[in-house]
Amino acid sequence: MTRALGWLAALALVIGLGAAFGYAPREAVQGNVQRIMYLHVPAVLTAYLAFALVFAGSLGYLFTRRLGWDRLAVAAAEPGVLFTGLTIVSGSIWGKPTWGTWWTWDARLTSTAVLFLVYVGYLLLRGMVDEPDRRARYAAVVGILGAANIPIVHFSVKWWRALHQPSTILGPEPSPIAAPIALTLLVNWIAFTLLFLYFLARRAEIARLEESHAG
Amino acid sequence: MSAYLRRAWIVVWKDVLTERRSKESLNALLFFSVLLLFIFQFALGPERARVETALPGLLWLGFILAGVLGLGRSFLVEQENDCWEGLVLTPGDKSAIYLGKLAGNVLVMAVVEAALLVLFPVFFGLDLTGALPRLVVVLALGTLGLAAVGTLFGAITAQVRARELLFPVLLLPAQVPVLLGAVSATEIVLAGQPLAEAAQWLKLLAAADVVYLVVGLLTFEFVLEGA
Amino acid sequence: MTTQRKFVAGGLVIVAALGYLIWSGVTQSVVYFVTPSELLAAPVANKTYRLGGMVLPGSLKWEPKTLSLAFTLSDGKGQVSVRHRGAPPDLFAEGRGAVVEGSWAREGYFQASLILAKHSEEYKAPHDGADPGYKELLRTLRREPRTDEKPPR
Amino acid sequence: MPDNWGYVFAAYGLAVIALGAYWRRLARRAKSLAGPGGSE
Repeated sequence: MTRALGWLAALALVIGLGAAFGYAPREAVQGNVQRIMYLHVPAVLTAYLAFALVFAGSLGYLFTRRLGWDRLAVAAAEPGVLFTGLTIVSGSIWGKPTWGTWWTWDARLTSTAVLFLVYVGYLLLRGMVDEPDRRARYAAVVGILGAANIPIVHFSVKWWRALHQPSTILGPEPSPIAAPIALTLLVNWIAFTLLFLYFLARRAEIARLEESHAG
Repeated sequence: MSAYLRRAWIVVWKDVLTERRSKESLNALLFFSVLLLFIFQFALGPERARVETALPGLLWLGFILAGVLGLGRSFLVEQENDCWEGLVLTPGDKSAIYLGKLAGNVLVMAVVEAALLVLFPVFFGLDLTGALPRLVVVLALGTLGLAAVGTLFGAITAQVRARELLFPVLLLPAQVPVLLGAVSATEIVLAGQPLAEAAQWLKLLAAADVVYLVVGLLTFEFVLEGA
Repeated sequence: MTTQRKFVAGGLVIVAALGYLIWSGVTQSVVYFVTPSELLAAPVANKTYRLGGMVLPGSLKWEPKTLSLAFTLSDGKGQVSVRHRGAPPDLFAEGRGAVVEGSWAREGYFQASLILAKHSEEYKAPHDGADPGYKELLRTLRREPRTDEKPPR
Repeated sequence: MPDNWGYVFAAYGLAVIALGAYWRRLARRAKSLAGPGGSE
């Protein structure tokens, strides 16, 4: 089952990569460097999915006290941190040639960095506790606070980078994006999600084995 | 006074008594604050204008650093004095203990903050009296948020390895909103502007306080279970 | 009260607090940079600004030897001349949007410490790529609360 | 507009290395746990 998922993810990644370099057109303004987008955007979407699962696993554990929920949380948190790191690094590499800087304290960059740090802390905490039940309890508490904190972090950084000035608010509207580019993004998003699910299954299985060895 | 609040009060009272007898945390924290002032002075140099622009950040840097030391210790004391079992065995809702510990921590933080607010003007030649009443509002909201998370995480890290390292690593990223909000509001207040100018930041701090407090009250019982 | 009930009640309080925050954030109007005409209306010397506009065609002067860059930012109503030391980013060009961080010098120009090229959120295949007019450009720059555009999702 | 292929390959290269490293880490941990006389 997990093996099949792995092959499916690999296949999707190959197709995604092919689409990113073969099918998607050279972007009109940015040129080929825009192809980093097919890595950057799927990575961040996958990271959001991962952290939502950490939250679900944390809540589930506190309610039911079943270690299965805790395995879900840790199995999602590890790849979540990995994908967040990839998001930051790929975004940075994309930013240098286009905006002219590796890093800027922009609202979205900053809140992604904070997200990364919060869940690195979460994983560090897990590493410091050996008993599965105690580890699961502490991690769940930190996971719940981390999730509840995300909107607050978002608004604090958003306002922090704002200059106050009355201005007309322009309503949001869908951004124009060429169809082949959107399609390539979609394919890569699916591929990353499959890869994440594969990692999730493998990591959860490892957590299960560790518990059975310890107990 | 309901039984719940009485139990919270007992925890506060116990901590205040212990502290009054031993004076071990507060004295060291106050001394630490004085040391911080020295370090800030050395780092920034004698130029007045530089100190004034950096003041909101420096104040909160001082509070946060003192908080990392003070809040991290609050449950360690129980561990060292073998009182943990007693807390675990306390009947009734465990969140009362959280509330009591939180109140005690806010108290300690308030003392340290008061000390820094007296020392800062003396050492840096500033006048904060005009802004003080408005500053207290910002301080209260910011400190509550800091202490709410610090108390919860302090209880967790008191029972794990490498706690001195892990506590700030967990606390500081979670406190980014409080730090940003408090520093920005302090900046507005120290510039002599009315509180209404900082309304947005005060709202953010208040919302953060509510969220942290609720999460703390709800999840504390899971932290306090038998270690 | 059971744990479940407490969590539901607590969750509602949290959602209410966050909802209030979101609501108060929406009613607040914020911008992420000032435009040249806004800056010229009341410039404060040595105050840090973020200034956004279109690089006026024909105004860009770049001397690679001294690394000095000079150009004019415009929003159609006002024009501000900007100076900077250092190479411009690739996407930076005449007729494109840019946001600069820096301060207003007393001598009547804007000294930039950082230049950020802006790209709009449009991702175009080469054949339909007509350059957007600067009104369109300012609109895309201003609409999104991100100072330096991250790609859309 | 220059193409900046170097940046593109750097980004994808790093991603391949990071994802591959994590995959190998998982595989090794699973093996050490499942294998005969698996330690830990």
